[in-house]
This record gives sequence, C-alpha cells and structure tokens, in this order.
Amino acid sequence: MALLDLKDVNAAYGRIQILHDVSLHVNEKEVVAVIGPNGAGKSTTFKIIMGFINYLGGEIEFDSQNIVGFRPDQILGRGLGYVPQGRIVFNQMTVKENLEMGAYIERDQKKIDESMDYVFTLFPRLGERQKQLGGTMSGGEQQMLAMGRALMTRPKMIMLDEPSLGLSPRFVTEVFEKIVSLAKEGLTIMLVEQNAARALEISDRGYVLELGRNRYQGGGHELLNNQEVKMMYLGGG
Amino acid sequence: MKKSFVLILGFALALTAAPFVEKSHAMDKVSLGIAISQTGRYAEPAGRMVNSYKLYVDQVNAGKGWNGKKIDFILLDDKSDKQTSIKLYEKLITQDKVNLTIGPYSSGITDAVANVLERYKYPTMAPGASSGIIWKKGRKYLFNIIAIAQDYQKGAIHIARDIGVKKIAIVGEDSLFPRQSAEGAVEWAKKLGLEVVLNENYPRKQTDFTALLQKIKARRAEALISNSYFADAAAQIRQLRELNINLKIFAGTVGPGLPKFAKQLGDTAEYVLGFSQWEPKPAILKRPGMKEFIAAYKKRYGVNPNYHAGQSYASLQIFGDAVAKAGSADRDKVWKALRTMKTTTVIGPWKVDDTNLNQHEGLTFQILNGERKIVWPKKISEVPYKLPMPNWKERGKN
Amino acid sequence: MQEKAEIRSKYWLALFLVAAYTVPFGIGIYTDNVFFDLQWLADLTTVILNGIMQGGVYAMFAVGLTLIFGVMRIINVAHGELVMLGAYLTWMFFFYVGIDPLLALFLTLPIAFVIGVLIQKLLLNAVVGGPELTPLLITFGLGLTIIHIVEAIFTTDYRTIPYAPDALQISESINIGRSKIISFVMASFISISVFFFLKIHRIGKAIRATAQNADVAMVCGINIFHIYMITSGLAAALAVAGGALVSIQFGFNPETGVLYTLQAFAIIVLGGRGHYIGALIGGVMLAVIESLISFMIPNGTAMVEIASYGMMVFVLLIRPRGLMGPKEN
Amino acid sequence: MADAEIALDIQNLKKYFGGIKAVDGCTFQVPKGQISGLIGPNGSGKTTTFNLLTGVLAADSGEVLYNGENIVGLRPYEIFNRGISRTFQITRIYREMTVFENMLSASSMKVPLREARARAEQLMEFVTLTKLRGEYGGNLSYGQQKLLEFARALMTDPDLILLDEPAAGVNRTLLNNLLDHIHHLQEEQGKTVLIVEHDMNVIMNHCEKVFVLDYGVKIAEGLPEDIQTNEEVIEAYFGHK
Amino acid sequence: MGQNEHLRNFGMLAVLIIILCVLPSNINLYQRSVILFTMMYVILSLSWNIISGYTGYVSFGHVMFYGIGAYATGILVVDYGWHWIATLGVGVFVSFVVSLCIGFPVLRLKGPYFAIAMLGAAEGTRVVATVWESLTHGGEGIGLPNVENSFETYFAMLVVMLATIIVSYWVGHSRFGIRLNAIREDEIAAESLGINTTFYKLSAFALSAIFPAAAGGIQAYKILYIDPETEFFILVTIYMKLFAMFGGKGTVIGPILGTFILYIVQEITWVKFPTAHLIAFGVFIVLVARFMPRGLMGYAIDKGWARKGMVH
Repeated sequence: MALLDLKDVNAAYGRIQILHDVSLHVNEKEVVAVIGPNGAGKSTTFKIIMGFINYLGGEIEFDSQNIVGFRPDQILGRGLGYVPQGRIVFNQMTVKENLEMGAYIERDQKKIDESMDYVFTLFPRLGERQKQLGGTMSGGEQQMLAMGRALMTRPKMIMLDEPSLGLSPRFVTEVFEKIVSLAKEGLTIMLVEQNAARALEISDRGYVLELGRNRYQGGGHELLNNQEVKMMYLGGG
Repeated sequence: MKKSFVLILGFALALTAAPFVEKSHAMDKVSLGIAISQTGRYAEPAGRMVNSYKLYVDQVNAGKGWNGKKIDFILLDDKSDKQTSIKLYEKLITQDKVNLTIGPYSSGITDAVANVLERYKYPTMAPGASSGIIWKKGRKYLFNIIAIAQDYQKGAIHIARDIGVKKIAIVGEDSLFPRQSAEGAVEWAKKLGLEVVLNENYPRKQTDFTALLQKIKARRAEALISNSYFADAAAQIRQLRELNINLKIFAGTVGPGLPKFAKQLGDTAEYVLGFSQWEPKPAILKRPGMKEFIAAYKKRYGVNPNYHAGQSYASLQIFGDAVAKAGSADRDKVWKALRTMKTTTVIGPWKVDDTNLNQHEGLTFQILNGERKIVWPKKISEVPYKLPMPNWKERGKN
Repeated sequence: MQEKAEIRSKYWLALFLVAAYTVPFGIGIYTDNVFFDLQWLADLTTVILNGIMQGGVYAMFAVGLTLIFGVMRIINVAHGELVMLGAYLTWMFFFYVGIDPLLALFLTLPIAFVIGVLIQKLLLNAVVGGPELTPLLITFGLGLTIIHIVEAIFTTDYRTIPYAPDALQISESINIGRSKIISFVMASFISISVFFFLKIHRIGKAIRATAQNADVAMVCGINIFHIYMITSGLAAALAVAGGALVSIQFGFNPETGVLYTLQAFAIIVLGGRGHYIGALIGGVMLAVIESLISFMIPNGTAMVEIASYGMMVFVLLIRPRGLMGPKEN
Repeated sequence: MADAEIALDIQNLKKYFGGIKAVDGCTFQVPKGQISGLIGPNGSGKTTTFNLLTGVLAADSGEVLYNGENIVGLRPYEIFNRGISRTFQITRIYREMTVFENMLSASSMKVPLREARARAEQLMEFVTLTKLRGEYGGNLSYGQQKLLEFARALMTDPDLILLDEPAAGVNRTLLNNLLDHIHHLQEEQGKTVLIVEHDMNVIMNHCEKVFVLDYGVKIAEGLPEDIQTNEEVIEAYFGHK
Repeated sequence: MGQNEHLRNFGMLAVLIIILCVLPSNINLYQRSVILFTMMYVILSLSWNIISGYTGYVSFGHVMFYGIGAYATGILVVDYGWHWIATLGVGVFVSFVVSLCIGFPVLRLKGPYFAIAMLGAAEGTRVVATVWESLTHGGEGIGLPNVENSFETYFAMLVVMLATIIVSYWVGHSRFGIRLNAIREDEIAAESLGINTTFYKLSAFALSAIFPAAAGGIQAYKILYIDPETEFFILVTIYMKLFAMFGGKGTVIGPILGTFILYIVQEITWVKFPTAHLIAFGVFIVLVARFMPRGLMGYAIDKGWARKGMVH
C-alpha cells in the first residue's frame, strides 16, 4: 500500500511553474530515489509535499490522508520527516539541542530521551559530540546531524534532499551506508540525488524527472543501467 | 469609481479652503485671544493659567463685564511649538480680529510671537514669560507682570551668602528661561562675592544626573543652584540623596513650587529652596482680592491656585483696569492706559517702566514638613530658614 | 580577502572603543576636570559603578529589541514606547492601587506580554520577511500612536515613583543609590532568567532555532508564527520591565520613549544585532561611556547623546556586526 | 578553433565563502565571436563564476583579462561600461518600473535620449514586448521577464553577453526566438556569448564550445559532442558507483 | 506625445503660480502663513521624496538639513549682519557639503540601518547646535530683528517651491530619475547594468538636502526666533515622510497632493482635537505603510487612472 501518493501535482515558485502533473508514490518500507538533471524539479517535489511553496493542483496523500494545506509541523506530526538540502543545522546550537529541536512536537521527555538514544546508536559520532556547536562540525557530520534530527520524531518515512551534495567522497560513502542501514530497519525513505548512480544503487525504485515532468520510472537497477537515462543528463537523450 | 476618487480628492481640497473663512465678532463683546499650550511639553503649567483665565472671564461675564461688554474668550492650542504659536497669533489678529491678546506660555514662545504682536501693535500681557531678554529688544507692546528670570535665584544666593557658603555650582536646562536664570545667578554671585565653581547646562530630556552631581562634588561646591523645571529638579535632589552628596543648599526654580514636588518626593524634598512669584497665602502677602480669588479658584478646580494661576488672573485684572481707564477696548487707548497706569492685583502692585517691565518682587520659599514656607525676602518671611540642609543620613527613613 | 576585511574591522572597532573611553579622560585632563587625588578617584569609581548599574537596565530592554531583530529581522522602533508604557503601568498600579513597583511586575509583565502578542498578531505577522522598511514604518507609527494616547490620558507631566531613596554606602566616599542597586539586581535577574529560558526551555530553544533558520525550524515542526508571537510578547515584557525599573529611578513622560529606543538601538548595534550576550555587554559599555563623558567633559551632559548616536553610526559603518553579532551574508 | 581570438581570459579564479570553496582556481578562455556554454551540476560554481566576472562578487584571487585589461576588482558598472552585459539566473528586472523604463535604465547617459528611446523601441519590438511597454516589470509573466532582461542587457550594444539560464521558465517558441536572436547577434555582429544553462538541449544545439565546472574547478572543455561522451563529465553529472 | 504632456503639466503649474502670486495681497496674514507653511512642506516632502521615494533610501532624519538652513540664516543675519536672502545661499551650500560628508558613509548602509543612522545623524546635529555655543548661541536660541516679512518670505518660499517642483519634475521625467528608481528596485542589478550607484545615490541625497536648507532659512526669517529644539524637531521629518507617503512616494504630484490635503486637514483638526490628531497621525502612518504603501497616486495607478512609470 502506498504510504505517500502524489497524483498530477502542479507547483510554482512565484510565477514560474516548476512541476507539471508529477505523479509518484512510495510504498511502505521502500527506498525510492527521485533523480534527474539540474532544474528537473526534484527538490521542489519535496517542498510541495512539506507545504513550503505554491500549490497549484493535484493530490498529495500521506498515510491515506490528504495533506495539502497542512503546516510543516502538522505534516511532521503525521510521521513524515524531512531533511532539507544543504545540510542546514542550527549553527549556534549544540548537537544535543539540534536533536531536541527535531523532537519539538514531542512533549514527552521520556520519548525524547529514547529517540535521542536511538539516534546516538545510529550515529555514534553525534553521541560523542553532544556539546559541540552544529556550525563547527564538518560537512559529513552536519549531514548526519540533519538526518538524526529528522529521525527524532521517529517518523514512518523520511525524505532526504540531496544528502551527498558538496560532501567529500569519503563522507558520500558514509552517508549512503547510513541510508542503507536505516532502510534495513524498516524506515520508508525517499531521496532526491544529484549522484544518480549511487542513489539508484540503493533504491528499490526510482523516478526520473525532467523539466518538472515525469520522464521514466522503474526499479533502481533497471534505471541505473538504462543508457537513455544516463544520456539525458547531458542532453540529446 | 474614478468619479468618487475625484470627488473625494475634491472634497479634501475643498476642506483646505476652511482656513480662509474669516470670522467676524459681535460689536457688543470684547474679544480676547490667546494661544497657549494645551498639549505638548508645557501643557501642565499652561493648563493652570487657562483655569484662571476661564475663571476670570466667567466672573466678569456674570457681572458687569468690561465697560458693560461681555468678554468673548478665544482659546487656541499652540502644541508648545513656536511655529504654530506664531501662526495662531496671526490668526487671532488678522482672521479672528480679536480686540486684545494675552501672551503664550514659556519665554521662548513669547519671544517668538512678540514680533508679530509688536508689528500689529497689540498691547499684550505676558504672564507666561519671565526672561528679561524679551524686554531688552525695545518692544513697546508686550507688558511684563512677574519678576524676571534673572532674579529667580536672587533670594537663594543671598541666603547662601548669609549662611557662609563660598563655592556654588550652577546648573540648568539648556533653553532660554533656565539660561536667563543662570545668567542672573552668576551676576548675583559675583555681586555677593561667591565663587562659581561650575556652570553647566544639560539637555531638556536629561533624567540621569549622577555624573554631573558627582562632578559638582568633585569641584567641592557647597550649594547647588539649579535652574530647572520639575523633572530635572526632582531627579537632581533624588540623586543627590542616592549618591549621599551633602550640600548646604539646593535651590530650584520652577520645580519645587509645584505641590507634587513635595508630595512625590516625600522627605527628600525637605529643606529645598524654591522660587515663587506668588503664594496663595493672603495672611502674609495681604493683597487685595486675594482671598476671594483663592476661594473661587479652589471651589471651581478643587485645588489652591499656584503662582501660574495667580499671575494669569492678575494679567486679566490689569487688562480690565486698563479697559476701564481707556473707556473702550480700543487698542491704542488701552496701550496708553497700560503704559501710564498704576494698579494692584491679586499678586501685587503693577506699574511698568519705560521698557514695559514691572518691578514685581518674587519670593523664595523653603519646603519644611512638606509645606512651602516663605523664607525670603525677610520682610514677608513666614518662618526663618533652616539651613544648611542636614546630612542625608540624619534624616528620618521613609 | 573577506577574512582580512573581517580582521581589519575588528581592529577598527577596538580602536574606536579605546578612543571612546580615553577621549573623555584626555579632555578631562585638558580642561582641568581631572584631579589626581583619592577623593577624585572615589568619585570616578562612583560614576563608573553608577554607569554599570544604569547599563544593566538599558541592557535588559535592549535585549528585547535584539530578540525581535534576531528572530524576525525587524527593528521595532516602538520599543522605547513600550518602556515608557511600562513606566506608566507601574505608576498606575503604584498610585491607584498602591502596589509596590517591584511586586507590580507580576501584573505588568503579563499585560505587556499580551500587548506584545497583539502587536505581533495584528501588525507584524503579515509583514515579516517582506520589505525591510515596512515594519520599520509600522512600528514607527505605532510608537507615535502610543505616545499620544498616553499623552492624552496622562498629559506631558513628568512623573516619578519615590522608591528606596537612600544611598548604600560602599566606602567612605563611594555611595550608590539603593534604587539603582535594586534595579540593577532585578534587571540582572530578569536578563539571566531570560537567558536561561532561551538556553534551557523548549520554547526558548525554539526561539533560538527560529532566529538561526526559520525554514529549518519549520521543518522541525516549530510553528514559527507561534514563536514570533512569543518572542514579541517576551520583548514587550522585557521593555515593560525596563520601564518599571526606570520608573523607580527617574522621571518619565510620554516623550521619554524615543530616547530609550535610540539607546537600545545603539546598544544592539554595538553588541551585535541579534546577539543576546552582546546586548548585555553593549548596554553596560554604552552606559559607562556616557557617564565618563558627562563626568569629565565640560558641559558633557549635553554631549552624552552624541555618544549614543555617534557610537551607533560609527559601529554601523566600521563593523556592522558589532562586537559579537553573527556574520551577515 | 584553437587559434580563435580570446574574448575573456580567466586565470585561476578563486572565491571561498567561509570554508566552502565555491570557485576554486578556475581557468578557461572564452573564445571571441562564438557562443560558449558553461555547465556543471548543482553547486558547481557556475553562477558564482558569473558574479565574479561581472564584479558583483569580489574574487579572492585570480585574474580576468578582457581586452588585455584585468577587470578583477573593478566595480560592476565599470565592467558593464567596458562592454560586458549580463542577465540573472533569477530575473532581476525592476518590478515597479515599466518595461520601457527598464529598458531606458540601461542606456548610457552619453547616448542622446532620442537614440536611446529608438533603441529601446527596437529591442522591445524584437522581444515582442512593445504592447507591454507601459506595464510594470513585476506584472509580466516569468518568461516575459526573461525576455525583458535579455533585451535590457542588449541596450548598450555590448560586445560580450553573459546569459544565466536564459531558458528557465521560458516557453519553447519564445526560447527558440531568443536563441535565434543570439545566433543572429553572434553571426552578424560578431558578439561573444557565454551561456549558463540547465537545459542541455540548448547547450548542445547552440554552443560551439562548452566548459564544464565541478566543485568550482573546470574539469573539461571542448565541443558539445565530445563533452557528452566525456567520462569525467558523466561522472560529475550522474555520479559514479 | 511626451511633448503635449509636458506642456499640459507646465500649464497647470503656471496656473498654480499665477494663483499663488495673486493670492497674498488679497488674503490676511494668517492665511498667508498657512499657505507659506503649506508651500514649505511641499518643498520638504518633495525633497524627502527624491532620496526616499525615488532611490528608496528612507531617511528618518531629513530635518537636519532644514535645521542647518535655519541656523545659517539665523547666525549670518544676527551675528554678521547679512541680508537674509544672501544667507539662504550659504545655508544651501553648507547643507550640500554636509550632505556629501554624511551621505558618503551613511548611504552604504541598507534599508533600516540607513533610516536609523539618519535619525542618529539628525539628533547628533541637534546636539551639536546646542553644544557649540560660540557659533549657535546654544539652547538659548537666536532671536532675529523684528521686521514685517510676510510678503518677502511668502514669495521666497514660492520661488524655492517652484525650484523644487521643477527639479522634482525633471528627476521624475528623466533618465536620472529612472536610474534612481533602478537603485530602489534592485541595487545589485542596477550596479551590474552600468549605474554608478554611489554617484547617483549621493547626487540624489545632495539634491534632497539643498531645498530643505533653503526652506529652513526662509522659515527662520519668518519666525524670527530659532532654537535647536524647534529647528531639529523630529516631527518635521515625520511630516515630510507622512505627506510624501500618503500622496504617493516616487511621484511628483503625490507629495504635493499629500501635503495639501494632510497639512490643511491637520490645520483644521488640531484646533478642535489637540491630542487626537497626533494619535490619528500615528494610526495613519501604520495604515498607509501596511495597506497603501504607494499612497494615493499608487492607488490611482493601480486603478488605471494614472499612467504607470515616469517616462513614456
């Protein structure tokens, strides 16, 4: 059964329409990659789901409920976590505070502590550096922190926007390893990636967008080996 | 829609014509105009003056009027602003065509509007102005009533000399009236052989004087001559106490004369010297009509009149006498009458010299047990002054 | 190159501050206002201590301004008017009901909080994130309105609340007013409480998070409009508390607010816009400079205002982020 | 090809934002009288490079030679006055000024008003905005704004035109029109054009030479066809396993 | 088509001039004063409009130039015995120099920081006028010799107003004005498209500084008494700003319209409701900023009753 379901979604930044009738769905416990060349509307898809930008039409359902018009905190409350692009953490706050902010909607201190332990077991490095300011961490650590923060509410599903953007190769590998291990624990994951090859490799399924439209879809490995998809990145495909 | 927009614009522009409608006054009345601060920073003292004006006008209108004519009292608000005040006197003179005018409140504004009054030859009483400089510009139509600012600290400095003070500090707000008062204080100090160790001004909105007072202490001044209004005088005496600076004399000008000074400051206000043009004490001052005026004022407004109220009432009494003597409200005749006549008001005798200055003698009082007691000049003093001020520590705790 | 400019601006600011502190001494020596004896040193100490006490109160309401700026990038030019309003509220409770000015805080602070929330809800929420000048004009108009409403009710009379009038003797010749010390202690207490609220409390942390990045805060499930209102309420409460503490020391009338706005703004520019500790340090530094100028320069009291304005303009020019403010991009 | 004259010689250009190396020693030469493309994945430093070339950002180090003169450190208007004009990724038309005023604003004050007006009319005609000349820039559709920005950049008849994503948000017909005009400028008047674009079709079909940036460094340059098959480029774009 | 429009506008201006020239001898002193001060505020709001309306740098301290003008006249007439007309030139010159000195650093600040730095600069100038006693007579103020001056000042103000209107009209219908607008709309784009923003901002600032100086000088001679509190009164800046914003900043007719309506409305209302009108002004600023940021003219333009833009 589809946990997240988008049907014919249209969206715009101000006056520019970015998405044209985009449809996609994510089943429970699935890893789905959304890929495509620059300007394909991948990140926009996430932002429309979270309610950040102008919604023009179409249906967005999460957990069998229409979430169009919900505020981000309400969507989060339904169990959909989101890690925005650019590994933005709260620079002037410690790792621990960053994680606490992730659990802002949770008021039960015991549950927060449990989530915190859970995140620390997932990302031991965060546990070691609880007191460090977010802004002083390395890029890879910040990405871990951003992911950990999104996991604090113990969501059913998380959306990762370009988790490997701007990271050095060593950290890229580490980030993808973490994603795989999260998936193994049964978390539903949707990710947008520039690094299409890496993303498709770990995904059950993938969607390819181009200029705000659905272009291809299929199994992760199927798309990975599709020459047309590869060529699309450099035109003429 | 466009039509209505144009209509609204048209209406708004038509409104702009309103200032151009001239009024004319009935001939059977004497119109008396004033623009005074009902809002803005001078609203409070000016308000007491307005009280007196209304009282006087109602009294006269209930009686025989001026030469049988009722008074038409036109009251405008100058927002404590010079530009507005000038405009308003021009309005009173050329648009409302009043017969006589009374001056506004504060020396600065009076100095500004005096030019217009002079040009239009309007004999004007100036109960709201005390800076001597206003009368040093050869003006013929503005009449002084009260003691000039230069003499506000005369009593305090005499007392200082009498109790053996050698060094005094003079501070004051940086505006026309306090500076005139300071100028007088410096002159009196020179005459009486006191050394002025500090003479400084501070801006109008100043509330924190700790550094200034500490500076006074560092200069070893024994007395502080403060040419101040209410807020700054109150702040200074409070902060003297806070800093435990023990001076022999603290002499304010306008501030201590207000009833709220003693009321709000409690025993901090004790022993403070202040200056007053007049006090509602008929038993001591013995001016004619004083008792009746005080009673009527108190009945109508619930409080005793202070000197602002007294001097403004007096100014209308003088006008009344002048109109009676001139036989009409004709400005030229009234002016001639004012220049030559001699009369007595609730605040004392009135007769001007060539420069239109009246020799009114003010008085210096001291706050004792929360009451203002006249202590100088000696001939009208109620009680002997109690000075030097006792140390702060020796005072009873609040 | 950017790093170099950064370091250069730091040196300029340091130089400026050193000059700000030493010039009064220089002029003082030149004009014979400095005497090298113990008595004078005691006087100087008193003046500086007074400045610090004063600065504590300034800092408290400046912190309110910096909070609003940090969270919403709005400069609330009606902040000083809220200080003035606080003084009047305290005065009313004191004179009409007879409540001790400090106890009255328990009543005035909730009122202030509600006022802050209402201002935010009715006027500012709609313009957060829009053109920067709109909120400036709106709060400016609001300030004007508050001044004249208060004036219509209370007139322009100066009012004071006599409170703890005596001096606390620290040594033979160093005395400080009790009301000043009480104010300073209260201001410190409130500032530190707010600091810990921001540091420890869940909502306090959310306020900091929103200030750092509103978008991510939203992603974390923080309703930022809710946070805006709480911030505004908190800032108004700090302003009103400042008013209460000012009212037991000084006279006030409806116009005094403007001065406090400029002072608070000078403080947050110096300390670093949006920076909490910066505002506290800035407040004390500014007040001390003001005291020194007033104490040592002939007619210095008149020049005190120049200190605030000059400080503000200079710091904006040489180092817009002030002492500890975050870097602007 | 190799001996084509050089319009813009970029040498070792660097720009760091704090710890982020946005442009990290970028070196390439834009050939004169040709249309070149500048491509790269997200965050590779294309727009930053544009901003460095036009003086909007100050470079940390490096040189940009234009007609033999180093233009690094000049203010943007000085660079513009030397004949380098540009458009922006997210349009920066003047929203509360009319289309006509937008056009006039870019004309040199030395050109008589009459001439400036005539040129503005001509360019508006060309980008089909004449009907909208009295409309506020902010009221135009995004595509129209793009066209306006393009036309505005041509007001002073610049020699070098930098276009930042001209295709984004513009409909196909208009886009083709625009590209035709760019070709026309290049062919007839010998203008140099440098395009940053996401739409690979535009780059592949219209550029004679392509530069590829990744992590703020030029990783490849050459003919479009060569670039398409360059392994390093594919990896930069598509990622590696 | 542009020609006809200019002709029509100048025709309207000519009619206004004729009315304003004939009027003073037929009305009384007070009415002359009301018109004089209305004209003064037209000058002030139009000047404010040049820097703040066209260029978008909202000044909260423009009263400083007005004060400088007033003081130049006061000092030169009283202490140096100059003819008052000559002093206006000095006021304008000093204002011009001061505007360059202050403008160069302060115009580097953006938005609210510029606004507040200007507020600080104006208050600072007021303090200087208070403290520099040897030049300005300090807080005691300067009293000028008493003369009848209502006609002279009226016509002087008229001339300065005409100059301001003509310059504003030129700014509002030239490429110079367009460039200022471009800076308001997007400074980075403007700079990238060949506009030397420093030069244009500074020019606009200087232009907006010289007319208030002349108006301040004339006003000082009209009032015959100046002191720092009045001449650097913050309310003057508020009026400039409000009148221009209400009429529609960034247009020529807007500030004129705004001044005529609001100044005279307040002239009528404050007599009856002394405090209420200031409360109303505060509310008014809030409402205009919130709901009608482009003023009456902006409203008219949106409704299609006036053309968009300044050059057609």
